[in-house]
Amino acid sequence: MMIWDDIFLEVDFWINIVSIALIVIGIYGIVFSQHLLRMVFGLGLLEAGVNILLVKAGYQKEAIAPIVTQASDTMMSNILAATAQMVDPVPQAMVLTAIVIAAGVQALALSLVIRIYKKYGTLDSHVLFLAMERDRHLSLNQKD
Amino acid sequence: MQRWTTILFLTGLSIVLFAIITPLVLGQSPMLVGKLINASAVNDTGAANLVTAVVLAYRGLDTLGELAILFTAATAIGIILGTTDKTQTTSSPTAGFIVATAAKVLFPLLLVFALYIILHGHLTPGGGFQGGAVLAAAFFLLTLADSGNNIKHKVTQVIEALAGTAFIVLGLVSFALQGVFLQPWLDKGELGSLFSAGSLPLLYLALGLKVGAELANLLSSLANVEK
Amino acid sequence: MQLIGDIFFLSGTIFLFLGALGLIRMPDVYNRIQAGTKAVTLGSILTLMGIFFYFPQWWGHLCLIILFLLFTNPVSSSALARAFYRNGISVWTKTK
Amino acid sequence: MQDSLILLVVLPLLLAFLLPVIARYLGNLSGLTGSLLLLFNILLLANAWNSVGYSPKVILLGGFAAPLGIVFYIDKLNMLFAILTTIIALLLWPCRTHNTDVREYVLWLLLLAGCYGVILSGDLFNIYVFYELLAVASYGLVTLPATGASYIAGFRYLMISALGSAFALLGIALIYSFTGSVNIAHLAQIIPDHLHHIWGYSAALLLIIGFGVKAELFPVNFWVAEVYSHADKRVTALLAGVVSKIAVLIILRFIILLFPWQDIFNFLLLLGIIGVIVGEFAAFYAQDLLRLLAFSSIAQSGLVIIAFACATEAGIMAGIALAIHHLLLKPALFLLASHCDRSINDLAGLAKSSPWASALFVILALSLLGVPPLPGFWAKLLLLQSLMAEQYLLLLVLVLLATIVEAAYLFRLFMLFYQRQEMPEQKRITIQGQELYPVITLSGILLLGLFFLPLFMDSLREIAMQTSNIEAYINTVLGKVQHIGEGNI
Repeated sequence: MMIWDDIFLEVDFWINIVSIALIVIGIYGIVFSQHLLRMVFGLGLLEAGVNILLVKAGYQKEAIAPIVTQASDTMMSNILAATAQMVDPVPQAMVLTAIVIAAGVQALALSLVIRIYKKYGTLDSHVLFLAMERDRHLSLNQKD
Repeated sequence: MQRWTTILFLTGLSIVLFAIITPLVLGQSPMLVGKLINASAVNDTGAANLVTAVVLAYRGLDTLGELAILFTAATAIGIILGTTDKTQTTSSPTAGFIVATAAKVLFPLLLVFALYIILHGHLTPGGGFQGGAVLAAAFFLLTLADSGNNIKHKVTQVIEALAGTAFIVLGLVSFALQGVFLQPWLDKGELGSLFSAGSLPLLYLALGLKVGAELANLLSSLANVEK
Repeated sequence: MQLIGDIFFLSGTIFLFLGALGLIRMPDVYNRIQAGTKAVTLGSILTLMGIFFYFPQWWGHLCLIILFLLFTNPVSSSALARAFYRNGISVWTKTK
Repeated sequence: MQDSLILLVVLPLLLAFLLPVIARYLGNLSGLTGSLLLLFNILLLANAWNSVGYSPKVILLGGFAAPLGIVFYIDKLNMLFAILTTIIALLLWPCRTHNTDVREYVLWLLLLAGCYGVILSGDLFNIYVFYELLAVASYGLVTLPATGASYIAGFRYLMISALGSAFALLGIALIYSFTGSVNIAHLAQIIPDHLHHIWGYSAALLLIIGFGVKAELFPVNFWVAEVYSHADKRVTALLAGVVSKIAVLIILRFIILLFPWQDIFNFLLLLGIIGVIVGEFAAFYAQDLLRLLAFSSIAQSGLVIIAFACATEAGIMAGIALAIHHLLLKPALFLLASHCDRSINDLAGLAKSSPWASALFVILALSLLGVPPLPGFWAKLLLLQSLMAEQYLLLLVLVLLATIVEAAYLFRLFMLFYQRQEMPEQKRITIQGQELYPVITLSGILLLGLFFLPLFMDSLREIAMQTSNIEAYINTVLGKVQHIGEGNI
C-alpha cells in the first residue's frame, strides 16, 4: 500500500498520465474519427501532449526559473552561482517553437476544413473520400 | 467489434507509451547542454532571461524558421481562402454596444501590454511571440467591435514584410561585421536594464511585429471567408 | 494563514470544475456560455485570492488580474451569445 | 568561404518575406527574381564546392561552439544534394508570364529554404523546424489547383504529415530527456553506446516513422497516390523527386550517426522491401498514368532505403546512386505524364500523335527499370552487389521479383503506346511547350552522365566513404573538445 501511496502522490506520475492521455486521445481523434473537425482537434491534443513531455525534460529538482532577477548584483560570481541552480532553458525555447509551428499547422488545417465544407457540404471523411474518387473519375473521362 | 479493436489498440498504445515514458524521472535530466548554456549565457548575450538568450542567440535559426513557418501558414491560408480585398460591401451586423465600449477601453491597454511584453522580453518572461499574439488580439478586437473597421490587409502586409526583413537584416549585419549569421552584436549594456543585451531586444521587436501582423492577417482571412 | 488560502483554492477549483462540467453537460449553447463564464470567473477569482494568502506581497498584481477578469469575461461571453443569436441558433425549450 | 553557404537558407527567406510587397512594383517580373536567386545559389555552391574539398566543414550559427548553438554541417553529400535541389528547382520554377499569383512564388521559395535547411543542418531540432517549414509550404502548394479533390487530398496529406511530425517531436523529446542535447555530432558520441536499449530503439522508431512520411516509407505513404495525382504537375515533380530524397537523406544520417544498431537496420530493410513490393504491385494495378508513376516512386524510395539499410560503404554508395538517379528522372517522367492524365487504356497509339515525347518516355522508363546501357542499370547493379556482399540472398530475390513486376507493367504501357491503332482525333495529345525544357535538360544530364560513368563512380565512392566516417563528423563539429560531460549518463 505504501508504494502505491508514494506513486500516486508523485507529481511526475500525474504529468506522465496527463501527457499520455492527451497523446492517446489525439491519436484516437486523428486515426479513428470520421469527422474532419475532430481530426483537427485531435491534432491539437496530440501536440499538447508531446509538448508537455518536451518541456518536462528541462525540469530540475529544487531549481528556479531561468531568469536573473537580482539585477543590481553585478558580481559575476554571484550571477554564476544563481544560474547554476536554474532549470534547463533549452526545452522551453524548443517548446515555444513547437507551439508556434503547431498553431500554424492547425490554422492551415482549419482553413482547409472550411473550404471542403463549402465545396461538399459535409465533413464526413468517408463520404468525402468517395466524392474525391468520383471527381477523379469524372475529370479523367471528361478531358476528351 | 470495431469498437473493441479500437479500445484494445488504444489501451495497448497507452501501455507502450507508459512503459517508454515512465523511466524519465522528473527533475533528473542530464542537462548536458543546459548547464553549459546556463553558465555562459549571461556573459555571451547580456540577457537576464536565459530563455530569451536561447531563443534568439543560441537557437536563433530555429526562431527564424518558426517565423517562416507562420508566414507560410498565413500565405497558404490566404491562397486557400482567397482573401477578398473588397472593403466590406456586405453589411455585416455590428457587434453591439457592450463589445464596442469594451474595445474602446481595452484597445490602448492591450497595445501597451503587448509592447511591454515585447520590449521586456530579455528581462522578464515573455517576448516577441507572446507579445505578438497580444498585439494581434488588440487589433482583432477593433475589427470585432466595428466590422467596418476591417484590418487593412495592405498595411499588415507591409508591416509583415518589413519586420521579417528587419529580423534577417539584423542577422546579416552581424554576418557582414563578424562573418557569423545571427551573432548578437551591439553593446551588451548593464545586465537587467531595459537598454541591454545588445541586438536581442531589436530582434524581439521585429519578431513581435512580424508575429502580430501575421496572426492579424490569419485571423482576418479566417473571418472574411465569403459567405 | 495558509489554511485560509487552501480553502480558497479548494472552493475555486470546485467552481472551475463545475464550470467545465457545465460546458459539457448543459443542453444548449446559451446555457453552456452561462456555465462557462460565471462559474469559471468566480473560480479564477477565488484561486487568485488563495494566492494572496500565500504571497501577500503580490496584492497589486492580483488586484489587476481580478479587475481584468471581471471586465473581460462578461464582454466576451456576451459577444459570443450575441453571435450565436444573430446566426439563428434557437434557445433550448424542452423541459424534460 | 564556406561560411557564406548560410545565405542558401537566408536569401530565399528574405526574398519570400519581401516578395508580396515588392511584387506590386515588379509586376510580371517578380517570378524572375526567384530564378535569379536560384542562379546565385548555384554560383554560391559551385564556389564552395572546391573549398570543401576532402575534409568536411562546419558553420557555427551565432558563433557559439558546437553543442551549445546550431551548426550547419557541410560535406560533399550535403553539397551534392543542395546542388541537385537547386538545379531541379530552377528547371521546375513556375515562371509564368500571365495570371501570376505572387504567393505561389513565395511558397516555392519557402519550400526551397526548408529543403536547404534540412540538407545542411546538423542539429536535430533544427532539422525538425526546417522539415516543418518544407511540409507547411508543400501543404499550400498541393492545394493550389483549388479543386475540391485537391483540398481533400491536401487535408489527408496534412493530417498524416502532422501525425508524423508529432511522432518525430516525441522522439526528440525522448532523446533530449535521456541525453540533454540535440546536436547530432554530440548525440553521435552518446547514443550508440549509452542508449542501446528499449528507449533508444523507441526514439529511433519514432524519428524514422516521423521523417519517413515525406520519404514515402511503407506504413505512412498512403497519401502519395492521391496527392501526386491531384496536385500541380511541377509540385508533384518536386515532391516526388527532391523532397522525398531529402527525407531519405535525413534517415541515412540518423542510422549512420545516431542509431547504428543491427535491429534498426533489419527493421528498415523490412520496411524497404515491403515498400518495394507494395509499390510495384499497386503500380501494376494502377488505372492511370500519374498513379502508376506515384506508386513506382514509392517502390524506388523503398530500394534506396534497402540500400542504405545495408549500412556498408557499398550500400551507401548504391543508395546515393539510386537516389540521384531517381531524383533526376522522376521529375522528367511526371512532367511528361502530366499531359496524359487519363486512364491507361486511352493512351493506345500515343506514339503516333507525339512520337518524340513517347520515345523519351520509353527511354526514361527503361532507365527506371534498369535496362543495361542506361544509368538506372548501374545504380541497380550497385544495389545488387552490396546485397550480395552482405549475403542478403532472400532480399536479392525479392528485389529481382519486384523488378520483374515493374517490367511487366512498363512493357504493357509501351505496347499500348506503340499500338497500330489510330488515336481518335479528339483524344489526341501532344506533349510540348513549357515542360519541354526541363524534360530535355534532365534526360540530357542523365544520358550525358553515362559518358562520365567511371569518374562519377569514383566520386560516389569518395562521398560514401566520407559519409560513413563517423569520427570525422564528430571531430569536425565538436573540434578538439572531446567527450563533453559524458560522465553524467
